Amino acid sequence: MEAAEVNIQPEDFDAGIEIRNLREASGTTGAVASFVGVVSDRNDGADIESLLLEHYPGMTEKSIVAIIAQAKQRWPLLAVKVIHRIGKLQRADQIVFVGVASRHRGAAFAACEYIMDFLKTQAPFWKKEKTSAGERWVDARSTDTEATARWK
Amino acid sequence: MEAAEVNIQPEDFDAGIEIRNLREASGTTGAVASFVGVVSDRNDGADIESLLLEHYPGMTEKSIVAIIAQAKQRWPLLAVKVIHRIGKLQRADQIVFVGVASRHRGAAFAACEYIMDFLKTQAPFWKKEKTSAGERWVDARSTDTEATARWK
Amino acid sequence: MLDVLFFASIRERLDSERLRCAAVRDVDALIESLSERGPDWATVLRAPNVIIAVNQEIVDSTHRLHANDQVAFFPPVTGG
Amino acid sequence: MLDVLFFASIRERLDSERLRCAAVRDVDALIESLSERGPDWATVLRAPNVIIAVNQEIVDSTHRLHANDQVAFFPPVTGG
Repeated sequence: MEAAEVNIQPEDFDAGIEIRNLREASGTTGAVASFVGVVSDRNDGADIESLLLEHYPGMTEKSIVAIIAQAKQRWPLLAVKVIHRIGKLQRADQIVFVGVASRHRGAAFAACEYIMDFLKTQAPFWKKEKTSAGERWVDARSTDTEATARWK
Repeated sequence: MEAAEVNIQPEDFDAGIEIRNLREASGTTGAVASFVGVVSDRNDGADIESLLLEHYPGMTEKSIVAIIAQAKQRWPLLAVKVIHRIGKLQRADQIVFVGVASRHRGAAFAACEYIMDFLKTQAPFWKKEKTSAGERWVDARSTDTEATARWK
Repeated sequence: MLDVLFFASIRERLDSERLRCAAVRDVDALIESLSERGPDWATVLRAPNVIIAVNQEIVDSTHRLHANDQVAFFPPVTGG
Repeated sequence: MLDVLFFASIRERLDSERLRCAAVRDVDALIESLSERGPDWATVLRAPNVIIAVNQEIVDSTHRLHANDQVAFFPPVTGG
């Protein structure tokens, strides 16, 4: 059975296993570019103790599948995997994995960054930070919106 | 003891362990972008059976260290790791790993691709392919030279 | 009936996660109807950065509604 | 003395991996001196895409040489 391209899960992941699966999913791939996002220790001047990740079940998966489909139209991709964690995460925990296999390294890099950029601005996840000063919803960043604009 | 930033080795590597080391090398990193290159099954119209990777010991390490130093001048990087295999490799074997940790995902992606682009055109490695038609030295690609030109 | 969902800061400010309400013409009419529930509702749902999704696709407030549509209101996303 | 290295296709065409030879003024003079070793040497070492490194830094053929320099000749690189 083919593994799903998108997993939304509370559990941690092993980037090494995901990269191996991407290499094997398509015979001999040439290139696998990947990205791992990690819970930062600081944001907007405050120390982060933990993070609560809320999402919109159903729409989350749907929006990431649509982003992957757009990436596949732009670049010749052999395999893609996206994992995003939800629920309570600690400082330094992994949050997100995006991996892309292609014959061409330029395509693998570009598609991996494209998927991350659109995931950041389109997939319905919301982070609530717990800092020493209390809890707060994380503000969306204009730099993330600008990051998607350059792909137009 | 701090691990070396550059390893030239006949042995295979585990991208998952390398990504974990990059995450841990700098406390909480925010972002780790990485690349794994794999021996292709075809090149210039011939099936590849295996690959022999020759290099210039000493200069190889020196040139990659210099490429990493250039990347660190351009982007705020927390940790970098490059592994390149040498000797005999089979189809679908891993050849190269480049991983970059940064607080900023844009910097991690850009520096990872920059290091790969310059490694391809500046680090003294040479591939000899064994195909059904015999052995041949791989020709340098003009697309790789063009890939470095855009960073000027 | 419509299935209406609220997420993140909007869910907290309205103290409501999900409700069902009678089908109306479009999202604007839904917001008008929801605004009767409390003084904050119009302010929160009309805030300029609120995102509206109908059946899990992003739309604007003039989007026409049909029976059994799922309508969601949420703030700008911050995943990844 | 100079330590002279040849890699990949150049090593194979010259059938030589490493040799020592007397110090000369610059890389051009070294190529001239090496060309006496066989009919192919000048052709191979003067090919337009040959890369020259002295003490593991890329240079051009006018680069001045000093005692104990390591000089390497190799084709365009194809790693990664």
